[in-house]
Amino acid sequence: METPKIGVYVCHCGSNIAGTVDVQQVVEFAKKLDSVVVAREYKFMCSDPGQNMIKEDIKNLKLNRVVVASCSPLLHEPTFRHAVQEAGLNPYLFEMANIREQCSWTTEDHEKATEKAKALVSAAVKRVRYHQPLETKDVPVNPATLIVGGGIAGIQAALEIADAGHKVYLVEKDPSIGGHMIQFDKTFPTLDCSACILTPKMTSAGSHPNIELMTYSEVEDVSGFIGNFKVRVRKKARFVDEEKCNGCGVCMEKCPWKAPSEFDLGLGERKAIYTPFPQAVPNIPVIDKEHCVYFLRGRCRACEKFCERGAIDFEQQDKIVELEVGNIIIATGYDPFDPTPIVKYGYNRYPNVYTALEFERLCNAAGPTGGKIVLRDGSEPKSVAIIHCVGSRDENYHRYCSRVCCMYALKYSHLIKEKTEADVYQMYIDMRCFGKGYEEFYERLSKEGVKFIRGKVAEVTDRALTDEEKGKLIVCGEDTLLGTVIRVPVDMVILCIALEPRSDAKQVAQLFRISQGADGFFIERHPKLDPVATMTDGIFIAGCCQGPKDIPDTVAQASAAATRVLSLISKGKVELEATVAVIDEEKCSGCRVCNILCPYNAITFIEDKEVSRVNEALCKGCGTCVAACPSAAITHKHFTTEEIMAEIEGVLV
Amino acid sequence: MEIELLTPSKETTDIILEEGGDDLKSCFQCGLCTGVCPWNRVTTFSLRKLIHKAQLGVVDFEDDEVWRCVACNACVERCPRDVQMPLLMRAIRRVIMEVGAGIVPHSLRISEKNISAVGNPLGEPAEKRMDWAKDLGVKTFTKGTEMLYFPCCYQAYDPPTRKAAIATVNILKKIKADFGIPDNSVVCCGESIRKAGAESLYRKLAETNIKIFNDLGVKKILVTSPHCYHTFKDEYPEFGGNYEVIHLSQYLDQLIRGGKLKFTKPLVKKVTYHDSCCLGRYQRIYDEHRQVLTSIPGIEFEEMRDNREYSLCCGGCAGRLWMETKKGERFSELRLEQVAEVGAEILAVSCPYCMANFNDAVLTTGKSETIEIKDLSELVSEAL
Amino acid sequence: MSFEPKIVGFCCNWCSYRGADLAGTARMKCSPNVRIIRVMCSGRVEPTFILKAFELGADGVLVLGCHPGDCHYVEGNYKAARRMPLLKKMLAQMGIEEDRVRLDWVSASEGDRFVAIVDEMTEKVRALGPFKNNFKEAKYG
Amino acid sequence: MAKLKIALYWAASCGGCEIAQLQIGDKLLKLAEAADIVFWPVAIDVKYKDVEAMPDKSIDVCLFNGAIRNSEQEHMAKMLREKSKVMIAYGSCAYEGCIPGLANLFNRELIFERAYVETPSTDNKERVFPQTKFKVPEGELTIPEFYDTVKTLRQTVDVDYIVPGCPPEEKTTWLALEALITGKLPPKGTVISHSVKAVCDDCPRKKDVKKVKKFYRTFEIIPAPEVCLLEQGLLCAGVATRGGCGAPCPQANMPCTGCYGPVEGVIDQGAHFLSAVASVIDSNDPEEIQRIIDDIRDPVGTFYRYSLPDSLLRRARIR
Repeated sequence: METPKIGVYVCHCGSNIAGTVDVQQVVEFAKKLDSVVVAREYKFMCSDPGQNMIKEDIKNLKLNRVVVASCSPLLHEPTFRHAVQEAGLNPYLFEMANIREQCSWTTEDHEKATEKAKALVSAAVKRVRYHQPLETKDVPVNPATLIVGGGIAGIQAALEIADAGHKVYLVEKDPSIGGHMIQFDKTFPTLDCSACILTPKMTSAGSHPNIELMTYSEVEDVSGFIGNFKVRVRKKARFVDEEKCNGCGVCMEKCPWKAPSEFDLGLGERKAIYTPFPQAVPNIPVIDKEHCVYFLRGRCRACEKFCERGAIDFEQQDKIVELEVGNIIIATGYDPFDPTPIVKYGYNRYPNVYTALEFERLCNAAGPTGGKIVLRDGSEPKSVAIIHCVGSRDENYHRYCSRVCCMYALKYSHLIKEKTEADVYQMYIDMRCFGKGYEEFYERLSKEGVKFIRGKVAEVTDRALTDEEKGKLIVCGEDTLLGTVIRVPVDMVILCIALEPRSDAKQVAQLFRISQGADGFFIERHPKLDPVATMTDGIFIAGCCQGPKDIPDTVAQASAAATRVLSLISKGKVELEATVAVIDEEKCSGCRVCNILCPYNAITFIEDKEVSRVNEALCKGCGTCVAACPSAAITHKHFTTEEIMAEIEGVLV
Repeated sequence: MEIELLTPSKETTDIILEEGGDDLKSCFQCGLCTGVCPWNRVTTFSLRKLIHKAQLGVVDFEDDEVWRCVACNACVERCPRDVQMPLLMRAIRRVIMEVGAGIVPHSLRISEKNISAVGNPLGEPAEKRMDWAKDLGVKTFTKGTEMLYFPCCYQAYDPPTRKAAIATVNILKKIKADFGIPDNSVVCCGESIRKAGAESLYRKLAETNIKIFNDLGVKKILVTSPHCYHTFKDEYPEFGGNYEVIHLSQYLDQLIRGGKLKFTKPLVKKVTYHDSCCLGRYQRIYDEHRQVLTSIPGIEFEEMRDNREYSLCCGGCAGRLWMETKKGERFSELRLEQVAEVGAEILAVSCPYCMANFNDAVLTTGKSETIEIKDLSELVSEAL
Repeated sequence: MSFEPKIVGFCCNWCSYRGADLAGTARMKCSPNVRIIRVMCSGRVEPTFILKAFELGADGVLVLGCHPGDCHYVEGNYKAARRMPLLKKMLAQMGIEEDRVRLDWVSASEGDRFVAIVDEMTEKVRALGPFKNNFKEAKYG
Repeated sequence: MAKLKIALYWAASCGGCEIAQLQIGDKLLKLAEAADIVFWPVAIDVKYKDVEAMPDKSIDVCLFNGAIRNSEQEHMAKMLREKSKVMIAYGSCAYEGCIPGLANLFNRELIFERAYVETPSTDNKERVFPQTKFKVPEGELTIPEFYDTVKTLRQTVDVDYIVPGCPPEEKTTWLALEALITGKLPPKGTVISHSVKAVCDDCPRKKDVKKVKKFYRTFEIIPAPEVCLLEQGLLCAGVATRGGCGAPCPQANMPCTGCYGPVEGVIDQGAHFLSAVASVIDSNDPEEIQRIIDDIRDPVGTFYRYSLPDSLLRRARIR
């Protein structure tokens, strides 16, 4: 190690530090510390003259280590690193002592504050001796992108990237892309038809030369790191040859076997060979083994007989496809909350209690009732209650607000008013109409004569107290604006169910090494400043998998994710963290204690050498493995054991 | 505790809607109206809750609270959803007055009967309506007269209020205006009784007056009551009465600016002005009075705490003038405190209801020695 | 003068260090006895560091990480949560009082919590008195 | 070439090191060829005064085994250091304190109480304890002073090399002797062993990722023969112990107990072993973690079986 020549700079920060800490004393103290060549004070070290002071000293006094005692490193470490670098020193040969936030600002006693400042300076000086120059590394970025989830988020992101001229693999677990949005009838607040605005995008995605659609497929394994992921995808057997099928639909027509339609949430039926809906992309059916009589009893094959192209293939097997991509966008969406556990709301008990998604299908002209809003008995409801926050804003189910319910509930009132004579009651806790045009929509709906009752519904019951209530569903609760218990007899109840994380969100999180919040949604890198990236570089999230959101927000986030990917593709390389862990293979005994500790799968065991190795591209530099290594064979760059030990010694002066 | 159970009634809501309460649909229950309502300076009255009950059709028509609203429009001024509360209240009251639900306060019922029977709420004989002008040498309006001066019922019958009508005539004569007054066949303009819910009576009144005016070929009407002003200008056209309506304050302002009115006697007094709701928030006529008052030599003019669009109602609109208001709950008394606050000797008004209310209030609050209530017309007339 | 304990504090870069910074930014006052060493994650804190601190004369050691479930590195704090109880069990056998070592969680927004923990820890350690290395003060030999 | 002069001494130890030294078998002949033993209390009759009489640095090598637990041992360590050119801490006791070092969980008072009063076979109602000086008619008798704290040789005198093990394996002993005989000495301070890596490197068992739900004591399970013992819940110290021994214990189905001391560069063997063990606990639930830890009955004895006096804390605080 070269002889350390350390410069120490103590900042007054106006009176922020100097008002409490005796800066002069700290400087005198620093001068006496081992290897300190110069110690100075200045009013504002972060100012240009302050930085120049450091630069001059580096040049004139040949300093090779620098310590600045000022504010939190989270604030100005980059500033001073940059200054040091400009003077020709490696930026990592710098250390900061936080004598403002963690000293002058929290301490009243001047003497104690000064003592603490000295201790922190001494720690920084002792530590910086051990600092090593570090270099960041570049790795190339594979320009192909994997997008998981073929809802509006996935489609949007795929189109943006594909339009920019880059390859996209769009993986969707269902037989068609479209996601939840294609199930919706109208979209708020503009009331345009959901399918009308989405199908053109679906078609573009389906026919785009740069998009490889992989429907009825699921990601099974992900390895590698930003710029260089390897992904294994299972293409489930459709029993229909995608190359041969021309989507004529004869097979579906001729299939004699029916099953409840998943797309219509069981309100309608589909065939055993089916596409989930007529505008499916790709327009290639799948055979549902659970309901196909050939698979169940070995007889039928009607579809095969009628298929002129010979596209039916009962022998088809799942296929494993290996992909190599540089970036991944996860857009796996949400699950609708099942309100059955809220027994008091009567879902699955009273036939005319519907979930919001069911109502979407009920409203839709292509839905099971041809768009007629009717009760189970086919009659038109005379009154409808829409219950908000079912499973949302409720400690018993989900604490968060699902964000879209108020608006779709308003939309429903409009649709009901448009299509029936029914009275509509909105039973809400708060009306949250924050988006562009949303408040206006709310006002418009108010004017349409929708009745708003503020209060969380306690119960939906069929137990009538008066003749008027007989044969009705009575929605009971407090009208908090009146301070009175209210009973509203209605014919139909719609439950505005929460949007919740996909049931397999945990597996997806593990697969892609991203994290879930307490609510189960995937966590973004920063809730405000980085809402698209995840803690795993090269993996982005968009849409409801990150948290409940509406279509415009989803599209915006998807475009943002696409842009982030495109910027990485266009840069062509990624810079890796310098403060990573490295394993000394000369010391590693191959015990494999560290292997499972890495949340990023950055540690691999090299079988033939019987040692573990850190993939620097994957390592985020947390140091957990370092602390666990019983052989001290792992070094955490910039947070080495020596450095921290020196710091401990320093703070204990 | 017994829990009150309510069930929304579509029918009741529909009636209120039919009666013109359409605005209630827009209300999103923010409660701002309750916050600004002058009633809450003197008691508790949740206008917001009343609207919500109307939304759900669970209004208690027998409760006094449906009669509270004075239609001062203070809430409308600030309502984020632009709900016209007075229209809503009017609709609710119509359901009571016209459909027969609930109870009409006795005093209101009397005024209604008076108007219906003799054409004025005071119950004075119709044939004496124009007695106030007997000795003034004013001509009765005939075809071809330029302008009809229409004094309000109070200005016709109530002696202290009548002074305004007399002063007005003096001014008009001074400038040699071509004007006439109606004969005894005219009736109350109906503005307040309409707001109190008596829609059919109002229509009868309007039709009567319109027929007379139209027969006489009236084109321009000068009024000294903001209520007449409001209904002639904004409501009569619906029934075929289309006139140029001008309030005395506007008229005077025009005269002064046109140099047609010259003051000769200085009036060394400290004066403040009370904006009536009907002229202020309803018509946004604020500056004219102030210009007239400040152009009178000697007057030291001072604004009260609540002025212009934030003016505090005297408590007399929408039929409240006829109903009993408990002492301690009268806005006029609060308003006088504001007058005292600025140390004004004269409270200028330009509305007969305000005049009547404040004349009462100076007596009940013992301020008759220190505060004088004068109509704008009186002050101008004195200074000529 | 009363005994002023020296406490070494390890804070993770993402939550607790920011919580400590926030305490300062909000000008909350707290005991100056805890001197903070920044690590990237509470999972980086080796038991050796804690022992070393005692060897060098610390009277207490405080380790602060992100709240469970909130770790910036997914679950580094859980690793700390596994090591600390075992270390404490060992330290108990070595006659070291439980209150001299503490693992706790402070989020970036919990400046007040940071102050409360630091103050409480300082007072507890103050009550215990100085930690002396018994090797040096052994009576015989 | 002149023959090497070798001294061998035992301090607080069990005698196992002497056996280990003899166990080099036929290599003893080679040793005899190359060296003369000038002092070896266990085998040859040389008195302390004879050693005292030797000129300083007249002994080429001293192989010192045993920890320093009393004044006599300290005295001898210092004297031998003066007389010897090369001082070797031979075996775990001299190196890190070893089993005698676990006495650092107590002090003299507690140990005497236990040894001379509490033990079931002792009848000492009068509470008679050893005294360093005792007058008898014949004069004053002295015995060495028993210390509160066991120290390692390095904590007592300057040590040139270390031969680890409890006792050192034959091949390790020979590695050191061969270096001495041939004069090819490593840098001062070297721990002489065939490996700088941990025992796992020597251990033939199959290693996989580690997730442990329950820890066992050796008598509680019969471990699968080919799988890493730690993965099976046995507290095998191999991960944290210097190799070179050839991993005989794991190969005999017994977990390593750590006698070769820390891996090169490790400051505190016990702390590293502890951290590794805690890290592989397969739970994030505080209560479950505590339950799993409850199975580790004696953390100090487990993690510091051989190294307590050489650890960062060195000894327990006695309250």
